[in-house]
Amino acid sequence: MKKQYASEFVLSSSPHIRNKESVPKIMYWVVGTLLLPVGASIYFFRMNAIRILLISIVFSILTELIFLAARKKDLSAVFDGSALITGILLALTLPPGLKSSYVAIGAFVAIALGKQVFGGLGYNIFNPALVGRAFLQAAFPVAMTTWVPPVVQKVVDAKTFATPLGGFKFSHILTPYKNLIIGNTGGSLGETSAILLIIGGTILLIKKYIDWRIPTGILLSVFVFQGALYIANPQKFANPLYFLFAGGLLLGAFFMATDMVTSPITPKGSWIYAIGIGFLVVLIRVFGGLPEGVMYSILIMNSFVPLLNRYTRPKILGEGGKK
Amino acid sequence: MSTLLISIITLGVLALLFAVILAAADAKLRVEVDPKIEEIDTILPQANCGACGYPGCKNYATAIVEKGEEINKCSVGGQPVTDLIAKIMGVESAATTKVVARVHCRGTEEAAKRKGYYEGIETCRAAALVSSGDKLCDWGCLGYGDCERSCPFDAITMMPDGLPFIDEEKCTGCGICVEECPKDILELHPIDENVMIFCRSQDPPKQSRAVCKNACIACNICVRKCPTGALTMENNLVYVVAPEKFTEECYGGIDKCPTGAINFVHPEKVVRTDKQENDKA
Amino acid sequence: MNKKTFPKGVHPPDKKELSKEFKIEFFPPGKTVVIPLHQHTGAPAEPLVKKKDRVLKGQKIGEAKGFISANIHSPVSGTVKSVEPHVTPLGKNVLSVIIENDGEDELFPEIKPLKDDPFSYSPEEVRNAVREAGIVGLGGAAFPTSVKLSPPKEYPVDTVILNGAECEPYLTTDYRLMLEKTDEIIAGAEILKETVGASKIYIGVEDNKEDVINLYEEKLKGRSDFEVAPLKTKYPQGGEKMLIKAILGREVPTGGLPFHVGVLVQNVGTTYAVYETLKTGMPLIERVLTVTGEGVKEPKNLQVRVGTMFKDIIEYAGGYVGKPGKLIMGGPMMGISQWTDVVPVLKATSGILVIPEEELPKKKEYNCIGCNSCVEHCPMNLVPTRIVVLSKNERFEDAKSWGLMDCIECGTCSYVCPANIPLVHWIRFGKSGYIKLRKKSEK
Amino acid sequence: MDENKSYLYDFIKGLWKENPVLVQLLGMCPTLAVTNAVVNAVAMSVAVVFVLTSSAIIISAIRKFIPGQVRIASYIVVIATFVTMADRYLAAFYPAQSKALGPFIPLIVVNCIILGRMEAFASKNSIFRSILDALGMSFGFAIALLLMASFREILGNGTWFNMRVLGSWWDNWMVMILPPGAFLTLGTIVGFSKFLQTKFKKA
Amino acid sequence: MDLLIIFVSALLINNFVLSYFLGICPFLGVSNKLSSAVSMGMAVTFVMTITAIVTWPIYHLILAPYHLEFLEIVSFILVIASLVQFVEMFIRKTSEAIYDALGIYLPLITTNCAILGFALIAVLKNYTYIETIVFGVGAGLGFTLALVIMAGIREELDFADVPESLKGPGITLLVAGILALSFMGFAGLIK
Repeated sequence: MKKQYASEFVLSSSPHIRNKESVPKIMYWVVGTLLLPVGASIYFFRMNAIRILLISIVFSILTELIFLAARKKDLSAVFDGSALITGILLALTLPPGLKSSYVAIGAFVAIALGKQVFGGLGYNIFNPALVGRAFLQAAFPVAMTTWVPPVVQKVVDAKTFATPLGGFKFSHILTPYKNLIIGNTGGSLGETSAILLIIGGTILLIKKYIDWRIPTGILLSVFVFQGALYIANPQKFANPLYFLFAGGLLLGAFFMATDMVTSPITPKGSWIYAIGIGFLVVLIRVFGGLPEGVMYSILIMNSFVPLLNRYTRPKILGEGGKK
Repeated sequence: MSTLLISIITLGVLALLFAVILAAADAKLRVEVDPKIEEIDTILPQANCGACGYPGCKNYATAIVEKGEEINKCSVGGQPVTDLIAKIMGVESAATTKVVARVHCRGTEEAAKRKGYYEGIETCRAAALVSSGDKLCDWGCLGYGDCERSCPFDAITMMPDGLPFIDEEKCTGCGICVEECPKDILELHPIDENVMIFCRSQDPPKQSRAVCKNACIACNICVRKCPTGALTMENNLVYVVAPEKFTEECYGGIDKCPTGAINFVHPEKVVRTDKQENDKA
Repeated sequence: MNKKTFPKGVHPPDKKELSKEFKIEFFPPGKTVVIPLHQHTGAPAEPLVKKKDRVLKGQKIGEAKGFISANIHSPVSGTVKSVEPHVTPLGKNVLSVIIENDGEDELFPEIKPLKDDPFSYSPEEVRNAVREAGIVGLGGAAFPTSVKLSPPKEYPVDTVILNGAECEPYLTTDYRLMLEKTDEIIAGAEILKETVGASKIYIGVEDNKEDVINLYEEKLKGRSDFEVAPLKTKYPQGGEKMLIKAILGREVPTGGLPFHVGVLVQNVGTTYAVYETLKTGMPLIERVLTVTGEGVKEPKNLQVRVGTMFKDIIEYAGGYVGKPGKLIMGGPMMGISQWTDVVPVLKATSGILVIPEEELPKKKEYNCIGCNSCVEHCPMNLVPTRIVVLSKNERFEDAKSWGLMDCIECGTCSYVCPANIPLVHWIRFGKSGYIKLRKKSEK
Repeated sequence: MDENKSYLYDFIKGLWKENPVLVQLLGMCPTLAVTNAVVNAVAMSVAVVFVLTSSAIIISAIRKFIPGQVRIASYIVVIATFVTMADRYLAAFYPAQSKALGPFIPLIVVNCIILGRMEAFASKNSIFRSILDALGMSFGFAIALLLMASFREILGNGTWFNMRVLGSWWDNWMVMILPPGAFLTLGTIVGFSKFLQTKFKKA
Repeated sequence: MDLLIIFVSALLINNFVLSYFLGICPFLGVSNKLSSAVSMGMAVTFVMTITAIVTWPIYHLILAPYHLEFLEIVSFILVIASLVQFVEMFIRKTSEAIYDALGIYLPLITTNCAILGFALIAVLKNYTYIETIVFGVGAGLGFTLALVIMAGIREELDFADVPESLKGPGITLLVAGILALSFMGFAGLIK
C-alpha cells in the first residue's frame, strides 16, 4: 500500500550534516597508497609480480561476489574496495615465484574464511589477507619459503637464495642497508622496498586513515626489544635497525596491523595491541623456527582484539569525579 | 592370581577412599533444593518470556514453590501446564483464560498519513524518537514492526497495509509485544471478547478526523445505541468497559459507526438472532 | 591570543557568513499566536485562561507546576481562540493557548520592575523574578533558569561562565546579541554572579567571532572579575561540560551538573533576558533567533515573539529557495527536524534552518569498519560505536556500562562516521531502551 | 516418545537425524584428532563400536541394580574396562595403529557419546533396543569420522586408505592433516550439515 | 629451564585445545560467554593441577611397581570423577552465580578429555613429579587461554552477521582453525 505524506520534509535524528568521508573513500585511499609497494614489486619482480597481483585480485573479488550472491546481499558491496585491498595485500605477502594455483587458493581462503564466514566487511576478527597467507604457509610450506631474487639483481646461485631475515637467521649473512631501503632484495612481493612503504604509510597517517598508535607502537617495541637483545649480545642478535627494515615488518605495521576492522577501537587497546605485535615479532624472529613472524604476530594479536576492546574502555569525561 | 588380587585391592581401596571423601563433602557442602522446583521448571514451556511476571521460567517455578505464587500465571503453557503444576503442588487447578494481544489501531497507510519522509533506524521505538513518530496521528501505529520482531512465538506479521496482524492461534498472551510497542497500541484481551475499539486517539474530533480516516471521532453514536452500559466515552474516545454487557441491543452502534473505529474482532462469529430489530436500528 | 579548548571534537563548516552581517530586526507577531504550555524541561504549565478570555501582553497564561517548570506568558494582547493540543517543534502535540492577536500590544498593567535599579535586587529577589518571568535556558535545552540559579548549599559556586561559544554551524543569534547588547549582557552577568555568590566571570567566545572578543576585551579592560576567554572554533565548544573543561580545566563528574564543580554556565541570550526582566519587569515573551540556511532566500537575525509561526518568519525571510529538504529548529548538529512549518517559535528556538533537498547528505550506510573516527572525536571520550552495537542488540545494561547515559548527543560521532551509521539515533534508541528496562525492573 | 518409535528408528536415528558428531556435537576430540588418515579413523570407529555396544549391553542388563547416586561412576567403570580391553588388544596386534592414535583410544572412556548414550538410553531401555541404539550411534560416529578423514587425507595427502587417488599433479595441502585443517574441515562439515538439516526441515 | 620449556610448550606450542584436540566439548560449549569461560578455565586448571598431584603417585608408586599399568585408565578416571564431583559441590556451595553459569558443564569436566588426556600424556612422557605438576598448570592455563580468546571472539560474533548455518559450533570451529593456524607461528620456539 502506498504511503501517504503530509509534507515533503525529511524527518530524521540529528545531526543533519555529515562530513565528506566514506568507507569506499578510505578504502580507495589505502589502495592508492598501496600502489607504491605494488609499483616497487612490479619493478623488481616484473611478470611474476603482475601475474600474482592479477590472480590474487581477481579471485578475491570473485570470491566476494560468490558469497554476496549466495547470501542474497547487495552485490554492489563488492565495489567498496575492501576485497580489492585484501587481494593486493595478499599478493604483496607472497613469494614472487609462487604457483598461480596457490595464489588463487590463497585469495579464496582469504575472502571466504577470513571475511565472509563472519558476515563480511566489518565483522571479521582476523585480517583476511593474513588468514589467506597463513593458510598457504601451512598448506605449502616449501613453496612459501622458496624465494626468487629480484630481476635487477645478479645472483649466482638462485636456488639457495634467501631473504634478508632468512639469510641472517640461518647463515648470518647481512643484506646491505641500501638494498633494504630501496628494495633490491629477496622476499615477498611487497616487503622489499622500505622507503616506499614508509612513504605510503606516512600518507595514510597524514590523512588519518590509519591509527598512528599502531605503527608507532609496533616499530618502537620491535626496536626496543631487539635493541635490548642487541646490547646484550651484538654478535648473536641482529641490529634492531636491520630488523625494522628487513622482512615484512613495515608492510605489516603500516598496512596489515592497521586494518581498521581487526584492530582495537580504543586508544589504550591499540597500544597494547601494537606492543604485543612488536614483542611477538621479536620472539618469533629470534627464537622461533621461522625467520619471519610478522604475519603470525598480527594474527595472534587480532584474536586478542575483542578482549582488548572490552577491557580498555577509555575514561569518560568526568568519570571518577565526585558529585 | 596375585595380580588379580592386587588389582582388586588397589581399586577397592581407591574407591573406598574417594567414596569416604565424597560422602564427607556431601554432608558438609550439600545445597538443599526443593525437587519440586526442578519438576515444575521442566513442565514450564521454557519460553522465558516473562509473561508470568518473573524473569524466567525457573524463577516462576521457584516462586510457586517457595513463595506460594499462584499457579495459573503461565499464559504460554495455558491450561495444560496449570493442571500439571497443580498436580505437582497437590492443589486444585485454577482456571486460566486465554488472553491474546490485539491492535488498537486501524490507521493503515491509506487511512492515516505520515508526517514526512522519515530517514533513520527502521524500528518503531527509534522512529518514535524523531518528531515523536512519523505518523500524523500521535496515537497511531508506526508500522515498523517492533511487535513482529519481539514476538517469541511468530504470532505477529506486518501486513502490506502497514499494520500488524496477530494470529490468535499462535498468540500466547505473553504480553511482550504490548510492552514493546512505543505507542501502546497493543493490549491483552480475553480471546472470547469480540467487540473492540480500533483506535487510541484522544485527540479532539476535528483533529482525529483530519489525520486518520478510521479514527474514533467521539460522535457518541455507539454509546447512545448501547443502553446496557457496555461503552463509555471519555477523553474523546470510546471504551468498552463491560464487554460482557455488549449484547445484541448494542450491535446497532457498530453498524452505524461512521469510521469503523468500533467493530467486532471476528464479525463472522457474531450471531444475530433478531435481524429485524437490527435493520430497524 | 591564548585560545582554550577541550580535547577532541570536530570542525564542521560554520556557514555563519550567511546571516552574520545582518542586524537584529524586530519581527511583529502574526494574526494568531500559539503558545504551547510545555516548552521547557520539566513539568508542563497549567493553563490559567480559557476560550474567549481577553489577555494582555505579558499576562501570565500558564502556571508552573512543580519546582522544575516554568510560567508561560502571553506575548500579545488579544482574545483566546481556544486551548487545545497543537503541534510543536518538539514533535508531539502539546496543550497550547491559541490567541487571536488584536495588534494593540496592550501591556498587562502589573508589568513593572520591582526595583528601579536592577543591581539592587537581593539574590532571593532575582530568583523569584526570574522564576516569575518564566525564563528558561535560551541556548536550546530550555532548562528553567531559576533552578539553575539555586544550587544546593553544599556546592558553593565560585565561577560564572557566559556561554557565547555558539558552536553550532549556521546560527548567529548569540553573535548578534553579543555585538548589539553588550552592556546589557555584562550587567546581566554581574547580577548572575552576585546571585550565586561567585567571584569570577568568564565570557567564552569562539575565535571565529573575533570582533566580539575584541569588543568585550575593550569594554572590560581593567576589570579583574571579568575575563574574556577566547576559544578555539570547534564543535561542541558550547556544550556546558566542554566549556568548563576548556576554560577552567574542571571536569563535571558523570551524571553531575556544573554546580558540582562550582560553576554556573549561562547562555548569553539567557543573561540578556534576565537583565531585561529585572530592568523592565517584562516576562520572557520574545527572543532573538536566526533564520538561515541555503534553503531560505534572505537569512536574517530576528527578534520575535514566542508563539510566532515558523511559516510567517520564513516568508519574511523571502521564502524558500528551491525545494526545501529539511526544516530544522536549532542548528544542524543538534536541531530537531520538522515536518511542517506551521509550528510556533518556542522560548528555546535559537534558529530556524532550512536545508534544500540537494544539500542533504545522501550517503550509503555501511557496516562499522572500526575506523575509530567516533572514538577519536567524541568530546565525552566515549566509544560510540560500541555503545551503538550494544544498543542495537538490545544489550542496554552493557551499553550503560560503556557510558550510554553519559552521551550528550552532540552529533559529533554521526558527523564523522564514514560508514554513515546514525550513531546518535542508535544511542537515543539505547537510552530509551535502558530507561524502559530500568522502569521495568523497578516494577 | 521413543516408546512409540520402531526398532528401526532406534537404529537409524543415530546415522543422520541425531548424528552424534554432526548434530549433537559430541565426541569432537577424537573426531578432530584421529581423522588425519582414513585408517586411523577406521581403527577409532571400530573401537568405539565395540566399546559402545558392549557397554550398552552390560549397562542395560544391570540397569535395575544400579543405585541412582552412583550410576555415573558405575557406567564409567564399565566403560573403562572395555576401553582397556580395546586398548590392550590394539597395542598387542596393531602396534602401529595404537601408536598413531596415541592417547585417544584410552580417551574413549570420556567420550561424551558413550556416557551420553548410557545415561540417555541404555539405562532406560531393554538390551535389544540398547544394542540397536548403540550400533546406530556408533555407526553415525563412524560415518562422520570417515567423511572427515576422507576429506583430510585426500586433500592433504592425495591418498585414500593410503591408496593414491589424486594424480601427481596434485600438490598436497599439508595444512589439512595438521591441526588447523582438522578444525576447518569439521567446521565446514558441521556448518554444511546444519544447512542441510534446516533445508530438509523446511521441505 | 626444563620446567619453563614444559610450561611454555603446554601453554602455547602444544596447546591442548589447538593442537592436541583435548577438551573440545567444553571449548565449544562454554566459550559463548567470557565470564563462564574464565570460571570454566579456572576450574579445569584447578582440577588438572590436583589430578597431577594425585595421579602421579598412584601410577608411579602403586601401579607401576606392581605392574598394574592396565589399571591406569580405570583408576585415573576414578580419581578424576571424584575430584570433579568435589569441585562441583564446592562451587555450588560458594558461588551460585558461577554454578548457574557453568550449568551442565561442571559434571562434564569428568568427561573432559583434557583432564584424563593430560594424566595419560604425563605418564607417556615419563615426567617427574614436579614436571607433571608444571605440565598440569601449563596445560590448564593453555586451555584457559584458548577458551578465553575464543569467548572474547564469540561475544564479538554475537553482533556479526554470521551465516545462519555456521552460527554456534560451525563458526567456533572455523575460528579455532584460524587460531590454530596462527599458533603455528610458535612452532619451533623451543627445539
